[in-house]
Amino acid sequence: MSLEAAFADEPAFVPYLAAGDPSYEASIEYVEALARGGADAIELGLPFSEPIAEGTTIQEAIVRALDAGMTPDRYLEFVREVDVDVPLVCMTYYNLIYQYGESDGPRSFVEAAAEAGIEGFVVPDLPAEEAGPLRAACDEFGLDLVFIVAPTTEGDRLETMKEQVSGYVYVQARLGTTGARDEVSDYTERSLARIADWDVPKAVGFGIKTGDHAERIVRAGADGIIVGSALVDIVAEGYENGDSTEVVADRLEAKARELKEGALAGAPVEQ
Amino acid sequence: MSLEAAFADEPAFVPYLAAGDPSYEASIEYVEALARGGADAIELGLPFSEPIAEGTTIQEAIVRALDAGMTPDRYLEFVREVDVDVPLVCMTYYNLIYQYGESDGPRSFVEAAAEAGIEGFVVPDLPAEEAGPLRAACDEFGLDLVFIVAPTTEGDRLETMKEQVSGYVYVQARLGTTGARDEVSDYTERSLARIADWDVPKAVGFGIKTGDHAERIVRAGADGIIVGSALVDIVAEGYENGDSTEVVADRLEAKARELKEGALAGAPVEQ
Amino acid sequence: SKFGEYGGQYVPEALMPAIEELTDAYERYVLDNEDGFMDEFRERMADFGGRPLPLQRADQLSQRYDTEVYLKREDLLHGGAHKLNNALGQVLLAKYMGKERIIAETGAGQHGTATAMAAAHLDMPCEIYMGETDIARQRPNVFRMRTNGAEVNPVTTGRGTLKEAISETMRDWARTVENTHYVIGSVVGPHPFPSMVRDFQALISEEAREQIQEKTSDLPDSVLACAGGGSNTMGMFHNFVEDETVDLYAVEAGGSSLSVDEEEGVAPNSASLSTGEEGVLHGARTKLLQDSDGQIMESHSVSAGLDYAGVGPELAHLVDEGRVEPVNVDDDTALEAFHRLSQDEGIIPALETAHAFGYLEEHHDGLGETVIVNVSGRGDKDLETVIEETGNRDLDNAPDMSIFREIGGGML
Amino acid sequence: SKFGEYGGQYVPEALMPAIEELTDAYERYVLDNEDGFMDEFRERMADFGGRPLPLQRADQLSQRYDTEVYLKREDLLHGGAHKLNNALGQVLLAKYMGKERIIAETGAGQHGTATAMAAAHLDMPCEIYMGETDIARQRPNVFRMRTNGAEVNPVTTGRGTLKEAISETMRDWARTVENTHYVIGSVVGPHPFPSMVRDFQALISEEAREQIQEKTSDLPDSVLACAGGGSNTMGMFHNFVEDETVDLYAVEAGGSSLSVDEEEGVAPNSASLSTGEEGVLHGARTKLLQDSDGQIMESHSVSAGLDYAGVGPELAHLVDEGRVEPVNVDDDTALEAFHRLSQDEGIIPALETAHAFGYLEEHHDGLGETVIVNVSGRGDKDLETVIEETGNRDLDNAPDMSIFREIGGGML
Repeated sequence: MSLEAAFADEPAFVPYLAAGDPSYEASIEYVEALARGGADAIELGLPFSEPIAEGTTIQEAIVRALDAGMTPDRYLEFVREVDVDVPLVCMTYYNLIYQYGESDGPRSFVEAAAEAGIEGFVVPDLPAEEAGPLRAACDEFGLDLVFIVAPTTEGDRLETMKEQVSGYVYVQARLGTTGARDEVSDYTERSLARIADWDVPKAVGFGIKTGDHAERIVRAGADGIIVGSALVDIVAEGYENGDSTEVVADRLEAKARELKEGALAGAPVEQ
Repeated sequence: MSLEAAFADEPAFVPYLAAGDPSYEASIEYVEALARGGADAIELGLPFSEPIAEGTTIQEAIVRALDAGMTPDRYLEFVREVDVDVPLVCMTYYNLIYQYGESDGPRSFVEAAAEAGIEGFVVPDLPAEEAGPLRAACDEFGLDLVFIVAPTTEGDRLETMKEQVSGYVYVQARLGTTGARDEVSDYTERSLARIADWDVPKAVGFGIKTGDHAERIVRAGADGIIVGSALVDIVAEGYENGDSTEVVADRLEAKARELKEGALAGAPVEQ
Repeated sequence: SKFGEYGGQYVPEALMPAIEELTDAYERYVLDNEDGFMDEFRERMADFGGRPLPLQRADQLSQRYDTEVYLKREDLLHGGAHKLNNALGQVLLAKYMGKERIIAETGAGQHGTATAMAAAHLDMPCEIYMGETDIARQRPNVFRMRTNGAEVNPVTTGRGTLKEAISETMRDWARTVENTHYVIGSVVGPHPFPSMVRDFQALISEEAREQIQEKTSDLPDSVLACAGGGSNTMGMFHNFVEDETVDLYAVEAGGSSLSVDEEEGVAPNSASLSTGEEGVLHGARTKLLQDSDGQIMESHSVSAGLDYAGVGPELAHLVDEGRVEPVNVDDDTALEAFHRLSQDEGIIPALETAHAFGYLEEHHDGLGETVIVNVSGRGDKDLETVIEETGNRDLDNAPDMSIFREIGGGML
Repeated sequence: SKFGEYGGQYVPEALMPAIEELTDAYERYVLDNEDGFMDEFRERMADFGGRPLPLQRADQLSQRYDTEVYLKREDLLHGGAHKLNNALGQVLLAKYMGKERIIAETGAGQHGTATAMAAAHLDMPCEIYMGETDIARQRPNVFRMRTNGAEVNPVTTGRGTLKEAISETMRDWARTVENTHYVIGSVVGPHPFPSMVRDFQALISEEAREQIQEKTSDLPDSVLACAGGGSNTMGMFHNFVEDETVDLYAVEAGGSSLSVDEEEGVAPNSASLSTGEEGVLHGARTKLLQDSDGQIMESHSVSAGLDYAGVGPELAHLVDEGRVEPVNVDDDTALEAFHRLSQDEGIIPALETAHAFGYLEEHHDGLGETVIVNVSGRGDKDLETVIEETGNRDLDNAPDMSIFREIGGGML
């Protein structure tokens, strides 16, 4: 299933987890639980040692995954092994994509990711201006390249991104790095208005913790919601408390269901 | 007895102790023991808080005396009380002389010292160039002012001192501050030669520890010997070991006798 | 915004507008001296910073090496290192841009103290992020920052060192970008930082180039500067880059070894120009210490200030072009050089700086008749480290400190 | 050799020839510039020391006091204080005199570090006497001296502080006077030291007088400098003494109280100009803290560098003449001023220096429109003391250091 298709019928729920957090095996279970809970696509983080765009929650997830031995090759193995029927998006930093394999640039990794079953990329330290080589590689192997639109993104930069984006656009609902907050920002509507004419689905992220948040975001016009920290928190808590993989997986599935139902509740009544 | 008279008949032995070291009472006994041992005159130190011209041995004696409550007034009382029939020379620093009493300058202290029975002064931080006011006060009250001639003293400065000195001249046998050394310096003869035409007795000090030293100094032409550190060492050792005042006084008397006998042994055979 | 293939702007989208705003401000104020910005910058660097700083002939070293050795005395800059050139420049620029708040990260604490000083001088609220481990290691610098009125925010994530502090500062900036300027401490990060920091630091070589010609009527044969992130390096090289007869040596920290431990992810050196591979870190493409996957290695040097896995992209480019020679010396050589400069010239250098003098000792024969070495900072801050590290080694010229350890309490 | 009734040469006879030799050398080399001595001195103070140093307008303080406040930035001199002006001058003079060895005493350690630096620079063997108690209190300075290659001789007599170190240095000099020069650290001691040290330090006011006229086309109304022994004070005042419209304020350490405890022999201040009586100490007649017998009192100040019972004889004379106004501020005021300058101007001053700013805070109304304050040194050395002393008091502007005490180990 293509990324865009994941948003086709109803408001999409796109969860994020760092692959390999807190272990390869548990992480497989957790990703599968999210799919069972209603995920329409999954952003699967490939951990990088210097995650400058993340909040502390996800930063710590990345540290756990790295400490547990996650590498780009293991990640691809993970992608091949995980049993879900929704599209997987690789979220990582550019240096890992850039260094992989023999190629000078991102081509080797894109090729390998495509072979493993990745449908697209989100690269938070790669603005549209620097994205040419990755865009070209994605085109070559039929993958999408998702960009993040921030509340501060304006003018010409919106145009540049609009030209390059595919799959969906990640709408950053408020300023700041990733992290769950109680308040759903007022930025959402304004952000969506600025990209109303884009012909890709608009997924809104940053700060969504509950079904209620999800509902309000969708009601404000989003085609989908992206949730990371609220889910990573469940993984972290389970890890710290020594809960079994099954228990944590159940919690993730339940949370996923809550968020997906919230998103559905916010959907406009069909005409 | 005048200071000069102390040197008249035979080589003089001039010991030094800090008044009040380690206590007022013990110190009285010690000074009297020196007189019994053969002292011809005694340099009695009035302790000053910043004794820049002393070696560590005498510096520590001064600290002990100050800690035990010695002051200029107590010093004068000491001078009145001590029972010796040899002249006492006050050895101190200029600031104590300068500050004493109501006068602007040294006059008050010189007057009080004369009344108490002091016969002269040695002031190691008062070179001849600055000595005018003290010289005048000593003249007024009939006291002597002893100067120190160092190995480095030369030329015009010798003249200035020759004009002002009275009682005796303190010949510093070698460079350095006070302190007992094993070697008797070669400087002695040369130092004495430079002041051969002075009409005051020449007493040599610095580094004399034994009767043998004393003998060699006198043989080299000295009219007397000045001994400080070797005696202060006895006081310090007795203090540290908790020896009784009597025992320490006996040791001082014995050491004084050794030094006096040494000085006599060095005297030229009478013609 | 590129130096050959290096440089660029690899930052989160939320920061791009700030980066663009800064680029615009850089071009207007720094490059075009709009509103007399550069005039005010130079004036403040003179009156507050103490510029110009001397180019001093090192009498003893000149004799030792039979070479005319000149010292560019950045150690005399207010704060004790070249860092203020950049910190004051950026805080002043933030003021011109109408920003109301300054943030910065610091590892060894030198950039933090310089930024705190500059912010106090210009009456700007200032917060410094610093890892908890670094806070414990660099307490005097923490107290200096606090004394200058800066907030110091302890970063407790991860190992509590520079990398976590950088992430935390980025996070702050991503939240507060509209009223806050992030003062990056070296010629690293996204454009325009590498160019802008270089331009502020270029006062060093602007002065030195003029001074050496006054003193010798000629250009030097070689110019040496230590290189971590590379801000003193680029500051010292910039005005000599066009002088093709002048050889430029970037002296990196060779640490204990140039080899790496991929398993542990540790490089026991900070020689990214000498041994690093091209990659993307902290906003720029440059040479990095990384493993074959592209994960960043933990670097190491006896000098905390050189201890960084990246390097300025312009330096990486100048190395590729053959214009700058990347060299390095190990910890022992740097420590010996520290003692040599202290004893022979009466200048206690920063441990960073000591690396440049270590190279001079080892290779003075190949440097020509006249050499300038940038004394990038003073070493008061490093005394404790030096005493400890010297005690663990067998160096020829280390002073004996043993009796002073016995008198009184702790190390310092 | 006198300043009115003050000054003179109250030294042991054995030292008089050395004092005469030094007087001769002072007259020839310093006063008459024989063999270009003063030219070399000035050149080395420029290249090695970093002179001239800025006269900086203090923007925040000027606004605070509605007064034009200018700072003479001696804190930027190599070594971090005005001390090098004198130390380098004397070590260079010793070299011209053919001496082969330098000795000095140090209490807080500032003069010792400056002398060790100067001796290293000029390749002269150097020994510093320092009381054991001071060694334990001022360890970083001990390590700096050793790092510069100086021997540091611990003095164990008495309380192991400055006075014992002075006596011990005198003893050394009395033994070694023929080949050794004793570098006295302030405008104290026998002639020619007070005049000679003043002349070396007078670079401060020579520059400041020219700079203030460049900046304001006028002379200042007031000049402030802290006063312990008085070397920065005389250096800052000297070239203004003839300018009768310029008021000169010597700001002493008021400590915790101006009263004295005769019983204990302790003055809880170091205000010898304000409260001392005429007497003779360390070779000169001057104003002293002494009891009614003439015994020297133990002085006290939160600033170790001001903690001295005497003062330069020329200052005593200028006070008697009415040319210099002796004033003082207490420990609390000095500490508050320390924090104020650090926070408002981005300059961490020495605690000595902070006293001058304390007076400015309390009395700015009476100082006229333009004031110069001598920033005699930087305060890195005082951070530990300031944190401790600040923690014991209730000061309005003290930064909170509590969380940083919890992170990591000891105080600094």
